[in-house]
Amino acid sequence: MDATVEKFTSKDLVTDQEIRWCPGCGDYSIVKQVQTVMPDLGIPRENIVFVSGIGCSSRFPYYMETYGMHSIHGRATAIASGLKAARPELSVWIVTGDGDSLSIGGNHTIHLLRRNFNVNILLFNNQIYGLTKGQYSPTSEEGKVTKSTPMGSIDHPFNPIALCMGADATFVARTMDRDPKHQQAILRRANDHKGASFVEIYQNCNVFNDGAFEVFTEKSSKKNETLFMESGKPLIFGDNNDKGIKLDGFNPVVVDLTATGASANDMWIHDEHDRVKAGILSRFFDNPSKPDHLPRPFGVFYEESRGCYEDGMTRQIEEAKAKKAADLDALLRGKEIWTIN
Amino acid sequence: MDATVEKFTSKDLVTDQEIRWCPGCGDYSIVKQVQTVMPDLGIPRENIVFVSGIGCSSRFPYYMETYGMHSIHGRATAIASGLKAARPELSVWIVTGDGDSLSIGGNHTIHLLRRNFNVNILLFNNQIYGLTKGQYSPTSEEGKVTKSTPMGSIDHPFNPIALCMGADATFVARTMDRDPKHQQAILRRANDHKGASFVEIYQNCNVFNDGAFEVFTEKSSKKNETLFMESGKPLIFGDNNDKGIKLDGFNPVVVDLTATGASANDMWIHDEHDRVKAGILSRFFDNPSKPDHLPRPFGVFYEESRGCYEDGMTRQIEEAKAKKAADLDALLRGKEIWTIN
Amino acid sequence: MEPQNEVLDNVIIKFAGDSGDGMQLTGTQFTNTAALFGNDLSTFPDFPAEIRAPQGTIAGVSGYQLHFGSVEIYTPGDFCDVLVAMNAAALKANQKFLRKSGILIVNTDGFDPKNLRLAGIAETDNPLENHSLDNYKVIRMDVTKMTRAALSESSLGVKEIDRAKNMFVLGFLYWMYNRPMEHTLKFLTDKFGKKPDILDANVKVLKAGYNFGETREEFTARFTIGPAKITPGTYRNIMGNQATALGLIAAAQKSGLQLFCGTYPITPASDILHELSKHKNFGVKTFQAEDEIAAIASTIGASFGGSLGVTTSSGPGIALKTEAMGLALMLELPLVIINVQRGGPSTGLPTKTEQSDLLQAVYGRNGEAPIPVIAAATPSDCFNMAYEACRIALHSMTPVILLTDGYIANGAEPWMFPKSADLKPITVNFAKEKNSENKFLPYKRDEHLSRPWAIPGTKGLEHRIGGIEKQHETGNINYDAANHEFMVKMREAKVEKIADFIPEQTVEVGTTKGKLLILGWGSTFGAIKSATLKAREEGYDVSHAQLRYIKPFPKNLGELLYSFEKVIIPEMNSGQLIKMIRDKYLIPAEGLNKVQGMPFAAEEIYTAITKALGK
Amino acid sequence: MEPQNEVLDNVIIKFAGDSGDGMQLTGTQFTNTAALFGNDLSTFPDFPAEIRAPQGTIAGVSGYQLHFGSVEIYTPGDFCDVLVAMNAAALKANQKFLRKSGILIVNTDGFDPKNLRLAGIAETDNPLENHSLDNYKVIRMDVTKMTRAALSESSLGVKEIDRAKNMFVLGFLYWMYNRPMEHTLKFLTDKFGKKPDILDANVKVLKAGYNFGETREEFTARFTIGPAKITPGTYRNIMGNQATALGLIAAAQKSGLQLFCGTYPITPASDILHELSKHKNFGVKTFQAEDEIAAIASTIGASFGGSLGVTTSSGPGIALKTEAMGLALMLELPLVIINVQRGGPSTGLPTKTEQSDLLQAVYGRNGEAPIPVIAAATPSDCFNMAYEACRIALHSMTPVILLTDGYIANGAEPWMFPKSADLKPITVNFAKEKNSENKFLPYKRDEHLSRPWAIPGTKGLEHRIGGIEKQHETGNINYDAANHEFMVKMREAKVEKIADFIPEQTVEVGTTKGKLLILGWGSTFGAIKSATLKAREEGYDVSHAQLRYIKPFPKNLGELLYSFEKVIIPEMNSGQLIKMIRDKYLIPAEGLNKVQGMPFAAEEIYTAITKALGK
Ligand SMILES: Cc1ncc(C[n+]2csc(CCOP(=O)(O)OP(=O)(O)O)c2C)c(N)n1
Ligand SMILES: Cc1ncc(C[n+]2csc(CCOP(=O)(O)OP(=O)(O)O)c2C)c(N)n1
Ligand code: SF4
Ligand code: SF4
Ligand SMILES: [Mg+2]
Ligand SMILES: [Mg+2]
Repeated sequence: MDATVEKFTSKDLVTDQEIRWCPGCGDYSIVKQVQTVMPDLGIPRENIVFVSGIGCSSRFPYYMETYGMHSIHGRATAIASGLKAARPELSVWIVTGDGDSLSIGGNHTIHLLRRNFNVNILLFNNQIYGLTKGQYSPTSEEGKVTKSTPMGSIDHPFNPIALCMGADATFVARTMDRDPKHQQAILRRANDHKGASFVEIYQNCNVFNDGAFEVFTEKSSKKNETLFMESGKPLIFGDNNDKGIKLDGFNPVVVDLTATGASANDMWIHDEHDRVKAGILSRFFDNPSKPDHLPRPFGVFYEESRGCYEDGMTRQIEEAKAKKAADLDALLRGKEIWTIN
Repeated sequence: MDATVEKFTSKDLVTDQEIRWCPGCGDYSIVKQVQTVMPDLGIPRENIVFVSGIGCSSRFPYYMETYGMHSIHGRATAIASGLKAARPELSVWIVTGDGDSLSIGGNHTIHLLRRNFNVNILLFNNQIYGLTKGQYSPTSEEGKVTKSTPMGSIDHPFNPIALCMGADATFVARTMDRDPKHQQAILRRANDHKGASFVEIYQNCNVFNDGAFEVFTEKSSKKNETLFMESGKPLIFGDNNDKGIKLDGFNPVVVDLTATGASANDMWIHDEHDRVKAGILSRFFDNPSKPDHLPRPFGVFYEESRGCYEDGMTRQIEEAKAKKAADLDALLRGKEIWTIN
Repeated sequence: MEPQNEVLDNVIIKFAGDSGDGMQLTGTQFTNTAALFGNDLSTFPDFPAEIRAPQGTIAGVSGYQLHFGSVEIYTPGDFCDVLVAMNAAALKANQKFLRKSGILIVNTDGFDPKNLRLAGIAETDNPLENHSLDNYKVIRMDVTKMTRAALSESSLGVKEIDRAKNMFVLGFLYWMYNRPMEHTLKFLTDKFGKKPDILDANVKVLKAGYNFGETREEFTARFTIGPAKITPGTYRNIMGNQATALGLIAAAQKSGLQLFCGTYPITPASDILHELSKHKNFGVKTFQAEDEIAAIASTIGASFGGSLGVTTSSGPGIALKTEAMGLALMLELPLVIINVQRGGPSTGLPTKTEQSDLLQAVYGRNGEAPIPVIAAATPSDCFNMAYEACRIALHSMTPVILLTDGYIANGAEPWMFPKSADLKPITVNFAKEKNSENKFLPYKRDEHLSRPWAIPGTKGLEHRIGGIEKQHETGNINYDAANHEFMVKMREAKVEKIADFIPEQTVEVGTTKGKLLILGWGSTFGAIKSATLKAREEGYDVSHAQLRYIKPFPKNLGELLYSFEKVIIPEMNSGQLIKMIRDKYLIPAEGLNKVQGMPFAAEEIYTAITKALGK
Repeated sequence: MEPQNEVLDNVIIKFAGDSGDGMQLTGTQFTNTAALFGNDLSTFPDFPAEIRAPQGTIAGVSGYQLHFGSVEIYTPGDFCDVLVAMNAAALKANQKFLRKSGILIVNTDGFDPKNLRLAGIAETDNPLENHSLDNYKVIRMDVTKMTRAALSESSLGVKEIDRAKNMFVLGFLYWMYNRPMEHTLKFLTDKFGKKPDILDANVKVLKAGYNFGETREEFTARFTIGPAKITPGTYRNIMGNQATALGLIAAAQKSGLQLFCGTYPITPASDILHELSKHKNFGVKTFQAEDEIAAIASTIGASFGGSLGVTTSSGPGIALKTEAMGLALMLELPLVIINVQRGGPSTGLPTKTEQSDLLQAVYGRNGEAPIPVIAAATPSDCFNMAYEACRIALHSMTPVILLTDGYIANGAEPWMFPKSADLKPITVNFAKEKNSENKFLPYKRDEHLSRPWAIPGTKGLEHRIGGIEKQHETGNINYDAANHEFMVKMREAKVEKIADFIPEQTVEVGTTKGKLLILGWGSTFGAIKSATLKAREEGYDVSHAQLRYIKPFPKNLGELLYSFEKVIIPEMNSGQLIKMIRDKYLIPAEGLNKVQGMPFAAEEIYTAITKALGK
């Protein structure tokens, strides 16, 4: 942390704009955690920019006393790409919804990931279109009854983590609105990662899709339904940390540690740098109502270090400058001239 | 094959339009193979529709004496989705380029795949923008020098197979312009698959990106650089089929069968239905100039059976019809009426 | 003392409360009851921009305005006679719409310190106490208290009990306007039949509200509004977006085509999708695409396949569709594009109304890209114009743009719905055979300059179409200079020819020549009609014509315009139709413009008339 | 016999051959040689639509037209004096452009049975034999044979030898027009220095061509065209797209900003990207985005970050950008949007020119969305107008649309390039400090109604902007009716105010009042100027004004228009500027329209003038 950076507090990040989300909306927790984490990151406040698209979630920038843009539907990722390319020294955060980033904005999202701009994407996944009052989204589960699908949706939903892995993302993580500590930890990790960080945040829309993530967030079920991945640690979950995950070939299986007497250390040890295993974890995606389903993983699925687009751009410009001075008159003159008297 | 379907020959598929590709272009072979395979599929010619976007490849429909649409850049997948939804009985083929389907049209492609319309996507991947005369594409290798990247591109390219796997495609395959037999086999498989079939075809653009796939297509290197996957068979390649692939944990390694005396049957047996293994195979993607690189796989990476979007749509309509007659007057009248005398 | 019973011609009531207060439901119930009674009426809901802005704040205020009467009603009205304010914010936001001496019904409970603070009112400035309401007839009631009292024996929790508050107000208004409660009782039974506690609570509170009026002597006036002398017939109530959806389904049924709607949600157009998706029994296919481009692209695919293709959106979404609209126009496939206009530019004012996408509709594409443009004038007219859009599209093998806007899309009015048998016929003849010596020419035109529609699956008519310039008749790619100019002119001529089978322009109010013509288009209809009727009654020589067909203009429009000394064009934009009129007819038409996200008040137009004609 | 040496004012040569024949190179070489000699000139390449259509076919013909002279030259010319036809298809496609009695140079080898067949000519109809060319002066040469003969000792293969064919023709023309070969010899050395075989072959064939003229007695005429009496100064040759790129770089340098160009390839705009990407030494950042939406979106991001943001495209791509253009306008960020127009609608005629996106530029957005629109008139004017676009964008914090088209984008002309010091200054003052008692108001305006540009990284000026309607000064989201109208008017007023600092409209040819004004815009410049000059010389009372600033119009435009009895507006579309003029000034301007994917011939405009003014 740069000692010369002027300190600021979470309160300094609160704007004079009244928050306009529905009471009880999961978005409140996220703005809170972001405001909590931000002052510790050592980034000058004036270098922080939040860019969003359109959606409930995309109102976010108005609540952050930093630079911000509330843009148009689906384009936050593309706008942020240009901003980062132009100004690599800025800390760029993208706030987007499941519709914004995976429906209309899906293409920009995957292209940003492959290019690996050093920005952070916070995808507020509420599995619904909130702002337009409740149509299903590309992450809504099949069969979902909404305003636009009175007989249930027939779309197979995206698995956002798997999609991002397929797009060669270099940092892929999942957290949830209801777990402030975990959220904060993941936000820090996303910031620390040099490259595009994709963070899916399960967010409850209590008006149009209440309880979508209840089994993962409610005390009564959380421990049995979630798997908190930590690098170098075994994949353990359950009420008393009494269950573990093991691989049987390529098949993950749940091991009852108490019943089998197996040790936690015999379980699958999480390795954030293993793409294949991250792929398998990304497929822990069954509907929790399915019997024998696997727990839903939270934490960092995958991290990889790869050159960032904006650095490549800067490097080429420096090389070009080193080779040839920027002489405007020479440019205007060109190679061949003639004079008329 | 339905005996009542009127037979037609490859020649019947040739239109009166002169082909306008550059002499030597890989596209010629593809149109040829498609025309060769088509008559055997048992589809009435009038039920076949080719939809394309814009690009050299997208001129394809003009050369097929079937129904066809040469649409706009990037939208063939979306147009085909609507056509298939409206007319499930048609055999819909999408012809697209790497720019058309993965740059501007990337989003429609992944959404089509997740929705799993029963259509066939033929992606002519020449790793370049042909029609606009040679800019790099999202599949061009990093560092590529083109008209728009005189100092080399700085984009990390998509791995199309991996991207499609991430988008939950149900059929993913790769073939090449220079191997007519293999191309024909894969085209048949794509047609047979009920669901969205994604076929990447390596296609040489001899004007703007000549030789991009030379190592895979030229006799001298082909055998050592390519891996032809066949379901239930071991992964074997090399000049004399003398090399095999084995998994060391999750790591694929090349085994010299002659040197080690290992049997082909000890090698990795290809299973098209194993998503994890398909994921690993999709990552056989190193630059062939890299030492110790793996061979590039061709054939079917993955196939899965999953309900098709159009079928869900039809089902709901039938259910709705069964429940309630389509009485237009009742609809216009609505629930509550009153009469003014 | 029996309260005095006043007979009125018409009344405007505005229900205003927090978005959680159920004002939309209250308004709709009152509306339906009035409609069933035979009143003419017009309504306009006024949603907050946020889903649920913080309770109690100005941003969270939800309103519903109803204008009903025993006379013909054309607009939801400029100023209301009765304002129901459930809390301080609702009063603050709406007081300016209450006419002098109007009746103000306030829920006193909504003016406690907390509510005042949320509404940004100093406690010392409580309007209930500072005499600022002295010009109104104020009726105070502590709705919360009375609702809870009515349900003192209910097993429901406080939260649920409080949710019935709106029924109290509704009951009271039923009493005040001498209305039966049957309709609402039936509605409640249908809605809460499976939750007897809640049903019971709502019914109790509704009756409590009614009885509150009945028993309290302080209320000295009740009002009667007789049934309207509107055209005899059978009516229903209809909202604009719903009418649009029905128009589309009707056109599909009449033409025997499958209706396909590829769309992407956007305010205020989403309700068309919602409505259509309820009618799968008509074979309607709705496809919620990944974006607006895919929405129109999928629809083009469906049209190519022989469906009646429709795509719906609003301004920003329409912008995204413009490239594909050009394709549809080149393909010469039937396609209906519906723009439910909202406040712009960019995201603009998503929940507010505006007419500012007209020039985008007419000119907003690359190249010479003529597409017919039509517009609906009222909520029920959305049915007619949606039907017309389909008819034109199918008749001339062309995309057609239908413009409506947030005002009529969300507004409602009684509708003398047609019988299906009375709808104009739409005949579609798919090409079945080759149309030239053993060849099929996909761009060979008929007398309307329309090309044949040969759909995949038709043996022997295999052909290819695309977005590149094509040769006359064969449709083959063609770069020839003369052919291009020929085809550009042909496409324009085809659209102009539509003027041959659309109605000529009529005058809505007044005469076909005179001093002043008010020329409107789209949803300004009601305000202009009310204003011109009033002005004519007062002797002003003013007439009113409302354009529904904008590209091409009706054939006689020029003649009509030239028959007036002066033409004023009111628009909810900075002047768009006027540009087309001035360009085409070279007349010095004047604009009357309002760009406030709100419809015109009839009064504003009336003022412009009197100003223009002097006095 | 020494051939006769004729002195000419000007000559138009068209080189036409198969796309593999190197006609573009031949043309460019001749052009540069003429330019270095001091001729005025204008060129126009005419590419086939396909990358490489089948050899020998009409579709595969590639042409390059050059007009050069000792007089001022404004267009590439209507009809050519000399046509070089390398094969039958080239002749068939271009014969109509060769003037009566013109010189036709044919490569007889290109008229063999195969070539005739590919060109769709019956063998019995060989134009070299059927006397259809009797009206021309035909020069026959078997170029292939002579090229091979010249290289009989070369070690190169036949294929490579044949590739030098174009040098033979070039050499011959150098002889015919008394031109030195130095420039081309130097060019060849630079290009093939590393491949001595190929260099040697090209040089040999070039000289062989020259000598062919020199030694063969049958050629009885040589021509001399003296240097032009054009404005003294130092010139270079420049193509339109290149000039656009240089204009942008110059503006970035003069304003001290980083140039950021987010774009997506599309014909005929891609060359701007290609050119810009060569100049990374100027800190230019080019970003080839995934599509046009990302292209403009990334550019908006860069502008927000303080760069000079530019996005380039053509019709279909511009259509895709319209939604984001609305955002840029609401954000009030500087942004330059360049549309190199091509034939429309939809994919249209990608390689052909047209001016049919003007109304899209002016009106093609949702909502009231005013954006300044300017247009370049000639290849070198692209530099000026690109610079102007940047200047306006930065001055008024607004997106600006610059229209050019395929004709001037690919065309070239001599350019008296400016000194950087002579360019109009562009000063950018990023906001550094709060602008209101301890607050930063991002929408507080200066005297130009322009808002402050406070870029991320500036301490204390943190703020949020977006596409929803915003409150005056604070920029906070605001749904208030009066504020919306105020802001709509403010945005319009800001654009109108640009008329204060752009030049007034001048007359290019003629006087400021009179009988007839030809009002052009954009690339019709040369044809109109040539035609009006000619007509005036003949005594017609006609003047010419060329609009470069279209939104807003120059302040004095109305006055100028009213000073003429008649106004004719030539456009390469069906009439677009004319709609704006008639609407705004209510004058019965008449259109002269050509929609053939080709520029006007001066002759066509001249005819319109004489027709309008009688004789
Ligand atoms: C171009 C465009 N299309 C559609 C819309 C309407 N729209 C606004 S937000 C939204 C989706 C919101 O869903 P999501 O992105 O998941 O955000 P949430 O509201 O759930 O946070 C849509 C369809 C728009 N504003 N612009
Ligand atoms: C909206 C739009 N943007 C850009 C273009 C220009 N364009 C045409 S084809 C193409 C890319 C071609 O590349 P690819 O899809 O790989 O096809 P290929 O020509 O290589 O077969 C581009 C950028 C266009 N026609 N329309
Ligand atoms: S609609 Fe849902 S996502 Fe939007 S603010 Fe309300 S609770 Fe949150
Ligand atoms: S440019 Fe390349 S892809 Fe296009 S036709 Fe020519 S060789 Fe084929
Ligand atoms: Mg959402
Ligand atoms: Mg390609």
